[in-house]
Amino acid sequence: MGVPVRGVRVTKNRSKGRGKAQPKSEMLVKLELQSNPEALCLVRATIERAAEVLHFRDTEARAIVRSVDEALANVIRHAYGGRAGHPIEMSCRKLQPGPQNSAQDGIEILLKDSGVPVKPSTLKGRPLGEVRPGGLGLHFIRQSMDEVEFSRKKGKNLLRMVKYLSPTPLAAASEGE
Amino acid sequence: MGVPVRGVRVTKNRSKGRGKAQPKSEMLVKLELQSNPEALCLVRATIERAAEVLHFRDTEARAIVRSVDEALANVIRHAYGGRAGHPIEMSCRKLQPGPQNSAQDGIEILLKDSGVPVKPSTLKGRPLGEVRPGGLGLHFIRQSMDEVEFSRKKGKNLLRMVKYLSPTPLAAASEGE
Amino acid sequence: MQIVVRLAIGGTILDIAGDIDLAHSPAMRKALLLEIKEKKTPKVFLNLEKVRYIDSSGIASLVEGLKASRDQGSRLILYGLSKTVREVMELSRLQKIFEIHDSEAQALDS
Amino acid sequence: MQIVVRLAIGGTILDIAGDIDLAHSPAMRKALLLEIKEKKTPKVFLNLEKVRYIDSSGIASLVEGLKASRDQGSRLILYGLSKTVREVMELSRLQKIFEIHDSEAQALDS
Ligand SMILES: Nc1ncnc2c1ncn2[C@@H]1O[C@H](COP(=O)(O)OP(=O)(O)O)[C@@H](O)[C@H]1O
Ligand SMILES: Nc1ncnc2c1ncn2[C@@H]1O[C@H](COP(=O)(O)OP(=O)(O)O)[C@@H](O)[C@H]1O
Repeated sequence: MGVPVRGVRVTKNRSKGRGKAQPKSEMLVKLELQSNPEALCLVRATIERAAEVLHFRDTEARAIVRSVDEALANVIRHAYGGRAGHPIEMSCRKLQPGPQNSAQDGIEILLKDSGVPVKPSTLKGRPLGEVRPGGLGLHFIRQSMDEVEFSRKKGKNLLRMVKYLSPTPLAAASEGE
Repeated sequence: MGVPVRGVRVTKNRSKGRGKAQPKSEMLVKLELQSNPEALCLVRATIERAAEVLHFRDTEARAIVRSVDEALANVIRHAYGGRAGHPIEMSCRKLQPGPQNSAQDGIEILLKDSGVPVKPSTLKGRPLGEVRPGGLGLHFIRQSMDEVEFSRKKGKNLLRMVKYLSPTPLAAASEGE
Repeated sequence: MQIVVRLAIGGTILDIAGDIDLAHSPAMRKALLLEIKEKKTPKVFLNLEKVRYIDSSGIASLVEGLKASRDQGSRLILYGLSKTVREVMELSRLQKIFEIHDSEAQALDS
Repeated sequence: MQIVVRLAIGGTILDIAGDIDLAHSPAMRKALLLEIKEKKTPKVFLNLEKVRYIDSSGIASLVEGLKASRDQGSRLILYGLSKTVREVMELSRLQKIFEIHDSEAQALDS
Protein backbone atom coordinates (compact mmCIF):
# COMPACT_ATOMS: atom_id res chain seq x y z
CA MET A 1 0.00 0.00 0.00
CA GLY A 2 1.46 3.33 -1.03
CA VAL A 3 0.58 6.42 0.92
CA PRO A 4 -0.53 9.07 -1.54
CA VAL A 5 -0.66 12.19 0.53
CA ARG A 6 -1.52 15.43 -1.21
CA GLY A 7 -3.59 18.51 -0.57
CA VAL A 8 -2.85 20.66 2.45
CA ARG A 9 0.81 20.16 3.00
CA VAL A 10 2.44 21.35 6.17
CA THR A 11 5.70 19.52 5.70
CA LYS A 12 8.44 20.63 8.04
CA ASN A 13 11.16 21.97 5.86
CA ARG A 14 14.36 19.99 6.14
CA SER A 15 16.35 19.98 2.95
CA LYS A 16 18.04 16.60 2.93
CA GLY A 17 17.95 16.14 -0.82
CA ARG A 18 15.69 13.11 -0.66
CA GLY A 19 13.73 14.52 -3.57
CA LYS A 20 10.66 12.68 -4.76
CA ALA A 21 11.91 9.11 -4.42
CA GLN A 22 9.72 7.11 -2.05
CA PRO A 23 11.46 4.85 0.45
CA LYS A 24 10.32 1.22 0.65
CA SER A 25 8.02 0.53 3.53
CA GLU A 26 6.75 -2.42 5.55
CA MET A 27 3.59 -2.57 7.62
CA LEU A 28 4.34 -2.91 11.32
CA VAL A 29 0.93 -2.57 12.85
CA LYS A 30 -2.48 -1.10 12.18
CA LEU A 31 -4.71 -0.01 14.99
CA GLU A 32 -8.39 0.88 15.06
CA LEU A 33 -9.67 2.81 18.00
CA GLN A 34 -12.47 5.14 18.98
CA SER A 35 -12.37 8.84 19.74
CA ASN A 36 -12.14 8.14 23.46
CA PRO A 37 -9.41 9.85 25.52
CA GLU A 38 -8.98 6.63 27.55
CA ALA A 39 -7.69 4.90 24.42
CA LEU A 40 -4.72 7.25 24.03
CA CYS A 41 -2.62 5.42 26.59
CA LEU A 42 -2.95 2.16 24.64
CA VAL A 43 -1.74 3.82 21.48
CA ARG A 44 1.18 5.47 23.27
CA ALA A 45 2.34 2.06 24.53
CA THR A 46 2.06 0.51 21.07
CA ILE A 47 4.01 3.31 19.39
CA GLU A 48 6.67 3.32 22.11
CA ARG A 49 7.40 -0.34 21.40
CA ALA A 50 7.28 0.20 17.64
CA ALA A 51 9.96 2.87 18.02
CA GLU A 52 11.97 0.50 20.22
CA VAL A 53 11.74 -2.29 17.64
CA LEU A 54 12.96 0.13 14.97
CA HIS A 55 15.96 1.06 17.17
CA PHE A 56 15.07 4.67 17.85
CA ARG A 57 16.88 6.11 20.85
CA ASP A 58 14.78 6.79 23.98
CA THR A 59 14.56 10.55 23.40
CA GLU A 60 13.45 10.03 19.81
CA ALA A 61 10.99 7.33 20.83
CA ARG A 62 9.42 9.71 23.35
CA ALA A 63 9.19 12.41 20.67
CA ILE A 64 7.36 10.02 18.34
CA VAL A 65 4.99 8.91 21.10
CA ARG A 66 4.29 12.54 21.98
CA SER A 67 3.53 13.47 18.39
CA VAL A 68 1.10 10.60 17.86
CA ASP A 69 -0.60 11.33 21.17
CA GLU A 70 -1.00 15.06 20.43
CA ALA A 71 -2.23 14.35 16.92
CA LEU A 72 -4.82 11.90 18.22
CA ALA A 73 -5.88 14.33 20.93
CA ASN A 74 -6.45 16.93 18.20
CA VAL A 75 -8.54 14.47 16.18
CA ILE A 76 -10.68 13.77 19.24
CA ARG A 77 -11.02 17.44 20.25
CA HIS A 78 -11.19 19.21 16.91
CA ALA A 79 -12.18 16.75 14.15
CA TYR A 80 -14.74 15.01 16.37
CA GLY A 81 -15.57 17.99 18.60
CA GLY A 82 -14.80 16.00 21.74
CA ARG A 83 -17.41 13.35 21.01
CA ALA A 84 -16.49 9.76 21.91
CA GLY A 85 -17.27 6.64 19.88
CA HIS A 86 -16.02 7.78 16.46
CA PRO A 87 -13.50 5.76 14.46
CA ILE A 88 -9.81 6.56 14.21
CA GLU A 89 -7.30 4.46 12.35
CA MET A 90 -3.57 4.48 12.89
CA SER A 91 -1.12 2.59 10.77
CA CYS A 92 2.54 2.38 11.44
CA ARG A 93 5.12 1.43 8.83
CA LYS A 94 8.82 0.86 8.84
CA LEU A 95 10.58 2.91 6.17
CA GLN A 96 13.64 1.46 4.51
CA PRO A 97 15.94 3.17 2.07
CA GLY A 98 15.10 2.13 -1.50
CA PRO A 99 17.68 1.59 -4.24
CA GLN A 100 17.02 4.97 -5.87
CA ASN A 101 17.09 7.35 -2.95
CA SER A 102 19.13 8.33 0.03
CA ALA A 103 16.44 8.16 2.69
CA GLN A 104 17.42 6.72 6.03
CA ASP A 105 15.47 4.07 7.91
CA GLY A 106 12.50 5.55 9.64
CA ILE A 107 8.97 5.26 10.92
CA GLU A 108 5.85 6.46 9.13
CA ILE A 109 2.62 6.95 11.02
CA LEU A 110 -0.64 7.57 9.24
CA LEU A 111 -3.76 8.72 11.09
CA LYS A 112 -7.18 8.62 9.49
CA ASP A 113 -10.45 10.01 10.82
CA SER A 114 -13.94 10.71 9.51
CA GLY A 115 -14.42 13.98 11.34
CA VAL A 116 -14.98 17.50 10.03
CA PRO A 117 -12.44 18.62 7.44
CA VAL A 118 -9.37 20.32 8.87
CA LYS A 119 -9.26 24.02 8.01
CA PRO A 120 -5.70 24.73 6.89
CA SER A 121 -5.89 28.31 8.17
CA THR A 122 -6.56 27.10 11.73
CA LEU A 123 -3.58 24.77 11.76
CA LYS A 124 -1.36 26.94 13.84
CA GLY A 125 -0.38 27.13 17.47
CA ARG A 126 0.24 30.25 19.50
CA PRO A 127 3.60 31.92 20.13
CA LEU A 128 5.68 29.72 22.43
CA GLY A 129 6.74 30.92 25.86
CA GLU A 130 3.46 32.73 26.44
CA VAL A 131 1.86 31.96 29.77
CA ARG A 132 -1.45 30.88 28.29
CA PRO A 133 -3.02 27.45 28.16
CA GLY A 134 -3.52 25.63 24.81
CA GLY A 135 -2.04 25.91 21.35
CA LEU A 136 0.97 23.68 22.03
CA GLY A 137 0.12 20.36 20.36
CA LEU A 138 1.06 21.25 16.78
CA HIS A 139 4.31 22.84 18.01
CA PHE A 140 5.24 19.58 19.73
CA ILE A 141 4.48 17.61 16.58
CA ARG A 142 6.39 19.90 14.22
CA GLN A 143 9.38 20.10 16.54
CA SER A 144 9.52 16.31 16.86
CA MET A 145 8.78 14.85 13.44
CA ASP A 146 10.69 15.24 10.17
CA GLU A 147 7.59 15.30 7.97
CA VAL A 148 4.05 16.36 8.89
CA GLU A 149 1.37 16.43 6.20
CA PHE A 150 -2.34 16.97 6.56
CA SER A 151 -4.56 15.97 3.67
CA ARG A 152 -8.10 14.92 2.88
CA LYS A 153 -8.99 11.87 0.82
CA LYS A 154 -12.30 10.06 0.20
CA GLY A 155 -14.06 12.07 2.89
CA LYS A 156 -11.43 11.35 5.50
CA ASN A 157 -8.77 13.45 7.17
CA LEU A 158 -5.29 12.02 6.85
CA LEU A 159 -2.25 12.99 8.84
CA ARG A 160 1.07 11.53 7.80
CA MET A 161 4.04 11.86 10.10
CA VAL A 162 7.55 10.58 9.44
CA LYS A 163 10.64 10.42 11.58
CA TYR A 164 13.98 9.20 10.29
CA LEU A 165 16.46 7.18 12.27
CA SER A 166 20.05 8.11 13.07
CA PRO A 167 20.44 11.13 10.79
CA THR A 168 23.68 11.69 8.90
CA PRO A 169 26.14 14.01 10.70
CA LEU A 170 25.07 16.90 8.45
CA ALA A 171 21.39 16.48 9.19
CA ALA A 172 22.16 15.94 12.88
CA ALA A 173 23.96 19.29 12.98
CA SER A 174 21.03 21.14 11.42
CA GLU A 175 18.73 19.44 13.90
CA GLY A 176 20.67 20.93 16.77
CA GLU A 177 20.73 17.80 18.91
CA MET B 1 -20.52 -6.87 16.62
CA GLY B 2 -21.42 -10.01 18.51
CA VAL B 3 -18.84 -12.73 18.83
CA PRO B 4 -20.42 -15.95 17.61
CA VAL B 5 -17.91 -18.55 18.63
CA ARG B 6 -18.77 -22.18 18.06
CA GLY B 7 -17.05 -25.36 16.95
CA VAL B 8 -14.08 -26.62 18.88
CA ARG B 9 -14.65 -25.46 22.38
CA VAL B 10 -11.97 -25.70 24.95
CA THR B 11 -13.62 -23.55 27.56
CA LYS B 12 -11.98 -23.71 30.95
CA ASN B 13 -14.62 -24.99 33.30
CA ARG B 14 -15.46 -22.51 36.01
CA SER B 15 -19.01 -22.85 37.16
CA LYS B 16 -20.01 -19.35 38.09
CA GLY B 17 -23.60 -19.69 36.97
CA ARG B 18 -23.29 -17.08 34.26
CA GLY B 19 -25.34 -19.32 31.98
CA LYS B 20 -25.90 -18.39 28.37
CA ALA B 21 -26.57 -14.68 28.77
CA GLN B 22 -24.04 -12.57 26.84
CA PRO B 23 -22.53 -9.61 28.63
CA LYS B 24 -22.58 -6.23 26.89
CA SER B 25 -19.33 -5.33 25.25
CA GLU B 26 -17.54 -2.24 23.97
CA MET B 27 -14.71 -2.15 21.45
CA LEU B 28 -11.46 -0.95 23.02
CA VAL B 29 -8.99 -1.49 20.24
CA LYS B 30 -8.45 -3.57 17.14
CA LEU B 31 -4.99 -4.38 15.93
CA GLU B 32 -3.77 -5.80 12.65
CA LEU B 33 -0.32 -7.27 12.55
CA GLN B 34 1.75 -9.76 10.61
CA SER B 35 3.03 -13.17 11.65
CA ASN B 36 6.36 -11.71 12.65
CA PRO B 37 7.81 -12.52 16.10
CA GLU B 38 9.12 -8.93 16.34
CA ALA B 39 5.52 -7.69 16.44
CA LEU B 40 4.68 -9.58 19.64
CA CYS B 41 6.24 -6.96 21.89
CA LEU B 42 3.97 -4.27 20.42
CA VAL B 43 0.90 -6.34 21.14
CA ARG B 44 2.03 -7.11 24.68
CA ALA B 45 2.38 -3.38 25.39
CA THR B 46 -1.06 -2.63 23.96
CA ILE B 47 -2.75 -5.38 25.98
CA GLU B 48 -0.93 -4.42 29.16
CA ARG B 49 -2.38 -0.92 28.92
CA ALA B 50 -5.82 -2.23 27.99
CA ALA B 51 -5.79 -4.32 31.17
CA GLU B 52 -4.64 -1.26 33.13
CA VAL B 53 -7.45 0.87 31.70
CA LEU B 54 -9.96 -1.83 32.70
CA HIS B 55 -8.56 -1.82 36.27
CA PHE B 56 -7.10 -5.31 36.33
CA ARG B 57 -4.54 -5.80 39.08
CA ASP B 58 -0.89 -6.15 38.00
CA THR B 59 -0.80 -9.94 38.41
CA GLU B 60 -3.95 -10.34 36.37
CA ALA B 61 -2.71 -7.90 33.74
CA ARG B 62 0.47 -9.92 33.37
CA ALA B 63 -1.58 -13.12 33.04
CA ILE B 64 -3.65 -11.57 30.26
CA VAL B 65 -0.54 -10.29 28.45
CA ARG B 66 1.05 -13.73 28.74
CA SER B 67 -2.00 -15.47 27.34
CA VAL B 68 -2.27 -13.19 24.32
CA ASP B 69 1.46 -13.48 23.66
CA GLU B 70 1.45 -17.29 23.87
CA ALA B 71 -1.64 -17.52 21.69
CA LEU B 72 -0.07 -15.28 19.05
CA ALA B 73 3.19 -17.24 19.20
CA ASN B 74 1.14 -20.39 18.52
CA VAL B 75 -0.56 -18.76 15.55
CA ILE B 76 2.83 -17.79 14.12
CA ARG B 77 4.44 -21.18 14.80
CA HIS B 78 1.58 -23.59 14.19
CA ALA B 79 -1.10 -21.93 12.06
CA TYR B 80 1.45 -20.18 9.81
CA GLY B 81 4.26 -22.73 10.20
CA GLY B 82 6.70 -20.05 11.31
CA ARG B 83 6.33 -18.03 8.10
CA ALA B 84 6.38 -14.25 8.46
CA GLY B 85 4.17 -11.79 6.59
CA HIS B 86 0.77 -13.38 7.16
CA PRO B 87 -2.13 -11.43 8.64
CA ILE B 88 -3.28 -11.69 12.24
CA GLU B 89 -6.08 -9.65 13.76
CA MET B 90 -6.60 -9.00 17.41
CA SER B 91 -9.60 -7.23 18.83
CA CYS B 92 -10.02 -6.32 22.41
CA ARG B 93 -13.35 -5.55 24.02
CA LYS B 94 -14.47 -4.42 27.42
CA LEU B 95 -17.19 -6.69 28.83
CA GLN B 96 -19.83 -5.14 31.03
CA PRO B 97 -22.53 -6.93 32.97
CA GLY B 98 -25.83 -6.78 31.09
CA PRO B 99 -29.22 -6.42 32.73
CA GLN B 100 -30.05 -10.14 32.38
CA ASN B 101 -26.92 -11.83 33.62
CA SER B 102 -24.53 -11.85 36.51
CA ALA B 103 -21.28 -11.55 34.57
CA GLN B 104 -18.61 -9.33 36.05
CA ASP B 105 -16.71 -6.70 34.13
CA GLY B 106 -14.01 -8.24 32.04
CA ILE B 107 -11.87 -8.24 28.97
CA GLU B 108 -12.51 -10.23 25.81
CA ILE B 109 -9.73 -10.81 23.32
CA LEU B 110 -10.41 -12.28 19.92
CA LEU B 111 -7.60 -13.49 17.65
CA LYS B 112 -8.17 -14.23 14.00
CA ASP B 113 -5.78 -15.82 11.50
CA SER B 114 -5.95 -17.30 8.00
CA GLY B 115 -3.55 -20.17 8.67
CA VAL B 116 -4.12 -23.93 8.53
CA PRO B 117 -7.09 -25.15 10.53
CA VAL B 118 -6.34 -26.02 14.14
CA LYS B 119 -6.62 -29.79 14.79
CA PRO B 120 -8.56 -30.13 18.04
CA SER B 121 -6.74 -33.37 18.91
CA THR B 122 -3.36 -31.58 18.89
CA LEU B 123 -4.54 -28.87 21.25
CA LYS B 124 -2.87 -30.19 24.33
CA GLY B 125 0.36 -29.46 26.17
CA ARG B 126 2.58 -31.97 27.91
CA PRO B 127 2.48 -32.91 31.59
CA LEU B 128 3.73 -30.01 33.67
CA GLY B 129 6.88 -30.32 35.77
CA GLU B 130 8.64 -32.46 33.17
CA VAL B 131 12.12 -31.26 32.30
CA ARG B 132 11.47 -31.06 28.59
CA PRO B 133 11.24 -28.00 26.36
CA GLY B 134 7.94 -27.02 24.70
CA GLY B 135 4.29 -27.75 25.30
CA LEU B 136 3.75 -24.98 27.87
CA GLY B 137 1.89 -22.27 25.98
CA LEU B 138 -1.62 -23.69 26.17
CA HIS B 139 -1.12 -24.48 29.87
CA PHE B 140 -0.26 -20.85 30.52
CA ILE B 141 -3.33 -19.71 28.63
CA ARG B 142 -5.73 -22.11 30.32
CA GLN B 143 -4.36 -21.37 33.77
CA SER B 144 -4.68 -17.62 33.20
CA MET B 145 -7.94 -17.03 31.37
CA ASP B 146 -11.51 -17.76 32.43
CA GLU B 147 -12.71 -18.74 28.97
CA VAL B 148 -10.69 -20.10 26.05
CA GLU B 149 -12.47 -21.15 22.88
CA PHE B 150 -11.01 -22.16 19.55
CA SER B 151 -13.28 -22.13 16.52
CA ARG B 152 -13.21 -21.82 12.77
CA LYS B 153 -15.37 -19.43 10.81
CA LYS B 154 -15.31 -18.30 7.17
CA GLY B 155 -11.97 -19.96 6.54
CA LYS B 156 -10.34 -18.33 9.55
CA ASN B 157 -9.19 -19.61 12.91
CA LEU B 158 -10.67 -17.77 15.84
CA LEU B 159 -9.50 -17.84 19.40
CA ARG B 160 -11.63 -16.13 21.99
CA MET B 161 -10.24 -15.51 25.46
CA VAL B 162 -12.04 -13.88 28.34
CA LYS B 163 -10.90 -12.82 31.77
CA TYR B 164 -13.24 -11.38 34.36
CA LEU B 165 -12.38 -8.63 36.78
CA SER B 166 -12.49 -8.75 40.57
CA PRO B 167 -14.21 -12.10 41.05
CA THR B 168 -16.80 -12.57 43.77
CA PRO B 169 -15.37 -13.90 47.07
CA LEU B 170 -16.61 -17.41 46.19
CA ALA B 171 -14.92 -17.44 42.82
CA ALA B 172 -11.80 -15.91 44.33
CA ALA B 173 -11.58 -18.77 46.82
CA SER B 174 -11.83 -21.40 44.10
CA GLU B 175 -9.17 -19.54 42.16
CA GLY B 176 -6.77 -19.97 45.05
CA GLU B 177 -5.32 -16.48 45.01
CA MET C 1 -3.79 8.95 36.99
CA GLN C 2 -3.94 9.17 40.77
CA ILE C 3 -3.72 12.19 43.06
CA VAL C 4 -2.85 12.03 46.75
CA VAL C 5 -3.18 15.19 48.83
CA ARG C 6 -0.72 15.62 51.74
CA LEU C 7 -0.27 18.47 54.18
CA ALA C 8 3.13 20.14 54.42
CA ILE C 9 4.54 23.06 56.39
CA GLY C 10 3.14 26.21 54.79
CA GLY C 11 1.05 24.42 52.19
CA THR C 12 -0.20 21.27 50.52
CA ILE C 13 1.55 18.61 48.47
CA LEU C 14 -0.26 16.98 45.54
CA ASP C 15 1.37 13.67 44.60
CA ILE C 16 0.49 12.94 40.98
CA ALA C 17 1.04 9.45 39.56
CA GLY C 18 0.43 8.10 36.07
CA ASP C 19 -0.45 9.87 32.85
CA ILE C 20 -1.51 13.52 32.72
CA ASP C 21 -3.10 13.28 29.29
CA LEU C 22 -6.33 14.29 27.56
CA ALA C 23 -8.20 11.72 29.66
CA HIS C 24 -6.81 12.82 33.01
CA SER C 25 -5.61 16.42 32.90
CA PRO C 26 -9.12 17.70 33.76
CA ALA C 27 -8.90 15.86 37.10
CA MET C 28 -5.51 17.38 37.87
CA ARG C 29 -6.70 20.83 36.83
CA LYS C 30 -9.67 20.52 39.20
CA ALA C 31 -7.53 19.39 42.14
CA LEU C 32 -5.04 22.17 41.48
CA LEU C 33 -7.61 24.96 41.18
CA LEU C 34 -9.41 23.70 44.29
CA GLU C 35 -6.23 24.09 46.33
CA ILE C 36 -5.32 27.45 44.84
CA LYS C 37 -8.65 29.24 44.39
CA GLU C 38 -11.00 27.63 46.90
CA LYS C 39 -8.71 26.64 49.74
CA LYS C 40 -6.36 29.56 49.06
CA THR C 41 -3.36 27.46 50.07
CA PRO C 42 -0.31 29.75 50.18
CA LYS C 43 2.07 27.12 48.76
CA VAL C 44 0.93 24.29 46.50
CA PHE C 45 3.65 21.70 45.87
CA LEU C 46 3.18 19.44 42.85
CA ASN C 47 5.12 16.18 43.16
CA LEU C 48 5.59 14.88 39.61
CA GLU C 49 8.02 12.03 40.40
CA LYS C 50 5.58 9.31 39.42
CA VAL C 51 4.26 10.98 36.28
CA ARG C 52 4.78 8.61 33.36
CA TYR C 53 3.55 10.99 30.67
CA ILE C 54 2.32 14.56 30.30
CA ASP C 55 0.79 16.05 27.15
CA SER C 56 -0.03 19.59 26.07
CA SER C 57 -3.37 19.50 27.89
CA GLY C 58 -1.47 18.68 31.09
CA ILE C 59 0.86 21.62 30.48
CA ALA C 60 -2.19 23.82 29.84
CA SER C 61 -3.58 22.81 33.23
CA LEU C 62 -0.29 23.65 34.92
CA VAL C 63 -0.31 27.05 33.21
CA GLU C 64 -3.85 27.65 34.45
CA GLY C 65 -2.74 26.73 37.95
CA LEU C 66 0.21 29.10 37.70
CA LYS C 67 -1.99 31.98 36.57
CA ALA C 68 -4.48 31.30 39.37
CA SER C 69 -1.71 31.25 41.97
CA ARG C 70 -0.32 34.54 40.64
CA ASP C 71 -3.81 36.03 40.93
CA GLN C 72 -3.99 34.82 44.53
CA GLY C 73 -0.49 35.96 45.37
CA SER C 74 0.32 32.36 46.33
CA ARG C 75 2.98 29.96 45.02
CA LEU C 76 2.86 26.87 42.78
CA ILE C 77 6.03 24.79 43.17
CA LEU C 78 6.87 21.76 41.00
CA TYR C 79 9.39 19.04 41.80
CA GLY C 80 10.49 15.55 40.75
CA LEU C 81 10.26 16.18 37.01
CA SER C 82 11.19 13.10 34.98
CA LYS C 83 12.95 13.29 31.62
CA THR C 84 9.69 13.20 29.71
CA VAL C 85 8.14 16.00 31.81
CA ARG C 86 11.28 18.13 31.41
CA GLU C 87 11.26 17.60 27.66
CA VAL C 88 7.67 18.79 27.37
CA MET C 89 8.41 21.86 29.50
CA GLU C 90 11.31 22.71 27.21
CA LEU C 91 9.27 22.16 24.05
CA SER C 92 6.73 24.62 25.49
CA ARG C 93 9.47 27.11 26.44
CA LEU C 94 7.89 27.21 29.89
CA GLN C 95 10.65 25.71 32.04
CA LYS C 96 11.75 29.20 33.13
CA ILE C 97 8.27 30.35 34.03
CA PHE C 98 7.54 27.65 36.60
CA GLU C 99 9.23 27.37 39.97
CA ILE C 100 10.90 23.95 39.67
CA HIS C 101 12.96 22.00 42.22
CA ASP C 102 14.68 18.63 42.04
CA SER C 103 13.51 17.04 45.27
CA GLU C 104 10.77 17.35 47.88
CA ALA C 105 13.30 18.53 50.46
CA GLN C 106 14.48 21.36 48.20
CA ALA C 107 10.94 22.30 47.29
CA LEU C 108 9.82 22.47 50.92
CA ASP C 109 12.92 24.50 51.84
CA SER C 110 12.27 27.09 49.14
CA MET D 1 16.96 -8.44 24.07
CA GLN D 2 20.62 -7.90 24.90
CA ILE D 3 23.19 -10.33 26.28
CA VAL D 4 26.41 -9.27 27.98
CA VAL D 5 28.98 -11.95 28.83
CA ARG D 6 31.11 -11.41 31.94
CA LEU D 7 33.73 -13.60 33.55
CA ALA D 8 33.28 -14.65 37.18
CA ILE D 9 35.21 -16.86 39.56
CA GLY D 10 34.58 -20.44 38.47
CA GLY D 11 32.42 -19.55 35.51
CA THR D 12 30.68 -17.04 33.28
CA ILE D 13 27.83 -14.62 33.90
CA LEU D 14 25.31 -13.91 31.14
CA ASP D 15 23.44 -10.65 31.78
CA ILE D 16 20.16 -10.83 29.91
CA ALA D 17 18.13 -7.65 29.37
CA GLY D 18 14.78 -7.15 27.66
CA ASP D 19 12.24 -9.66 26.40
CA ILE D 20 12.99 -13.39 26.09
CA ASP D 21 10.15 -14.11 23.70
CA LEU D 22 9.57 -15.93 20.41
CA ALA D 23 11.68 -13.30 18.64
CA HIS D 24 14.64 -13.46 21.01
CA SER D 25 14.75 -16.78 22.85
CA PRO D 26 16.76 -18.37 19.99
CA ALA D 27 19.58 -15.89 20.64
CA MET D 28 19.58 -16.66 24.36
CA ARG D 29 19.48 -20.40 23.67
CA LYS D 30 22.49 -20.08 21.38
CA ALA D 31 24.51 -18.07 23.88
CA LEU D 32 23.61 -20.51 26.66
CA LEU D 33 24.50 -23.67 24.72
CA LEU D 34 27.73 -22.08 23.51
CA GLU D 35 28.83 -21.56 27.10
CA ILE D 36 27.71 -24.97 28.30
CA LYS D 37 28.47 -27.29 25.38
CA GLU D 38 31.28 -25.59 23.45
CA LYS D 39 33.16 -23.70 26.12
CA LYS D 40 32.31 -26.31 28.76
CA THR D 41 32.10 -23.59 31.42
CA PRO D 42 31.71 -25.32 34.81
CA LYS D 43 29.28 -22.70 36.19
CA VAL D 44 27.02 -20.60 33.98
CA PHE D 45 25.26 -17.80 35.87
CA LEU D 46 22.18 -16.32 34.22
CA ASN D 47 21.43 -12.81 35.48
CA LEU D 48 17.72 -12.21 34.81
CA GLU D 49 17.39 -8.91 36.73
CA LYS D 50 16.70 -6.84 33.62
CA VAL D 51 14.35 -9.31 31.94
CA ARG D 52 11.08 -7.53 31.22
CA TYR D 53 9.23 -10.58 29.88
CA ILE D 54 9.76 -14.29 29.35
CA ASP D 55 7.46 -16.61 27.43
CA SER D 56 7.22 -20.39 27.09
CA SER D 57 9.85 -20.42 24.37
CA GLY D 58 12.23 -18.69 26.78
CA ILE D 59 11.45 -21.29 29.44
CA ALA D 60 12.04 -24.02 26.83
CA SER D 61 15.49 -22.57 26.13
CA LEU D 62 16.30 -22.52 29.84
CA VAL D 63 15.20 -26.17 30.10
CA GLU D 64 17.46 -27.06 27.18
CA GLY D 65 20.33 -25.28 28.90
CA LEU D 66 19.63 -27.16 32.12
CA LYS D 67 19.64 -30.53 30.34
CA ALA D 68 22.86 -29.68 28.52
CA SER D 69 24.56 -28.66 31.77
CA ARG D 70 23.40 -31.90 33.43
CA ASP D 71 24.87 -33.83 30.51
CA GLN D 72 28.14 -31.96 30.96
CA GLY D 73 28.16 -32.35 34.71
CA SER D 74 28.27 -28.53 34.98
CA ARG D 75 25.92 -26.08 36.69
CA LEU D 76 23.35 -23.57 35.41
CA ILE D 77 22.52 -20.99 38.08
CA LEU D 78 19.75 -18.36 37.74
CA TYR D 79 19.39 -15.18 39.77
CA GLY D 80 17.56 -11.87 39.86
CA LEU D 81 14.16 -13.27 38.85
CA SER D 82 11.50 -10.56 38.62
CA LYS D 83 7.86 -11.15 39.48
CA THR D 84 6.94 -11.94 35.92
CA VAL D 85 9.80 -14.47 35.52
CA ARG D 86 8.87 -16.13 38.83
CA GLU D 87 5.24 -16.38 37.79
CA VAL D 88 6.15 -18.15 34.56
CA MET D 89 8.45 -20.56 36.42
CA GLU D 90 5.60 -21.39 38.77
CA LEU D 91 3.08 -21.83 35.95
CA SER D 92 5.53 -24.32 34.39
CA ARG D 93 6.06 -26.10 37.73
CA LEU D 94 9.78 -25.74 37.09
CA GLN D 95 10.84 -23.43 39.93
CA LYS D 96 12.11 -26.41 41.97
CA ILE D 97 14.10 -27.87 39.10
CA PHE D 98 16.32 -24.87 38.49
CA GLU D 99 18.99 -23.64 40.86
CA ILE D 100 17.71 -20.13 41.68
CA HIS D 101 19.24 -17.43 43.87
CA ASP D 102 18.09 -13.93 44.77
CA SER D 103 21.24 -11.92 44.12
CA GLU D 104 24.50 -12.12 42.23
CA ALA D 105 26.44 -12.36 45.49
CA GLN D 106 24.41 -15.36 46.64
CA ALA D 107 24.67 -17.02 43.25
CA LEU D 108 28.46 -16.61 43.10
CA ASP D 109 28.77 -17.92 46.67
CA SER D 110 26.79 -21.05 45.93
N1 LIG E 1 -7.00 17.20 13.69
C1 LIG E 1 -7.42 18.48 13.61
N2 LIG E 1 -8.61 18.78 13.05
C2 LIG E 1 -9.03 20.05 12.97
N3 LIG E 1 -8.34 21.11 13.44
C3 LIG E 1 -7.16 20.88 14.02
C4 LIG E 1 -6.64 19.57 14.13
N4 LIG E 1 -5.43 19.66 14.75
C5 LIG E 1 -5.23 20.96 15.01
N5 LIG E 1 -6.25 21.72 14.58
C6 LIG E 1 -6.35 23.20 14.68
O1 LIG E 1 -5.07 23.72 15.00
C7 LIG E 1 -5.13 24.50 16.21
C8 LIG E 1 -3.83 24.36 17.00
O2 LIG E 1 -3.70 23.04 17.50
P1 LIG E 1 -2.78 22.75 18.75
O3 LIG E 1 -1.44 23.36 18.51
O4 LIG E 1 -2.78 21.27 18.97
O5 LIG E 1 -3.41 23.49 20.00
P2 LIG E 1 -4.88 23.39 20.63
O6 LIG E 1 -5.46 22.10 20.14
O7 LIG E 1 -4.64 23.42 22.09
O8 LIG E 1 -5.62 24.59 20.13
C9 LIG E 1 -6.34 23.99 16.94
O9 LIG E 1 -6.87 24.93 17.82
C10 LIG E 1 -7.29 23.63 15.78
O10 LIG E 1 -7.98 24.78 15.34
N1 LIG F 1 -2.93 -21.64 16.94
C1 LIG F 1 -2.68 -22.97 16.79
N2 LIG F 1 -2.85 -23.55 15.57
C2 LIG F 1 -2.60 -24.86 15.42
N3 LIG F 1 -2.18 -25.68 16.41
C3 LIG F 1 -1.99 -25.17 17.63
C4 LIG F 1 -2.24 -23.78 17.89
N4 LIG F 1 -1.98 -23.57 19.19
C5 LIG F 1 -1.59 -24.74 19.72
N5 LIG F 1 -1.60 -25.73 18.79
C6 LIG F 1 -1.25 -27.14 19.01
O1 LIG F 1 -1.21 -27.38 20.43
C7 LIG F 1 0.07 -27.90 20.83
C8 LIG F 1 0.43 -27.41 22.21
O2 LIG F 1 0.67 -26.02 22.19
P1 LIG F 1 1.54 -25.30 23.31
O3 LIG F 1 1.04 -25.75 24.64
O4 LIG F 1 1.52 -23.86 23.06
O5 LIG F 1 3.02 -25.90 23.17
P2 LIG F 1 4.02 -25.88 21.92
O6 LIG F 1 3.51 -24.85 20.98
O7 LIG F 1 5.33 -25.57 22.51
O8 LIG F 1 3.95 -27.28 21.33
C9 LIG F 1 1.02 -27.43 19.76
O9 LIG F 1 2.15 -28.29 19.65
C10 LIG F 1 0.15 -27.49 18.49
O10 LIG F 1 0.09 -28.78 17.97
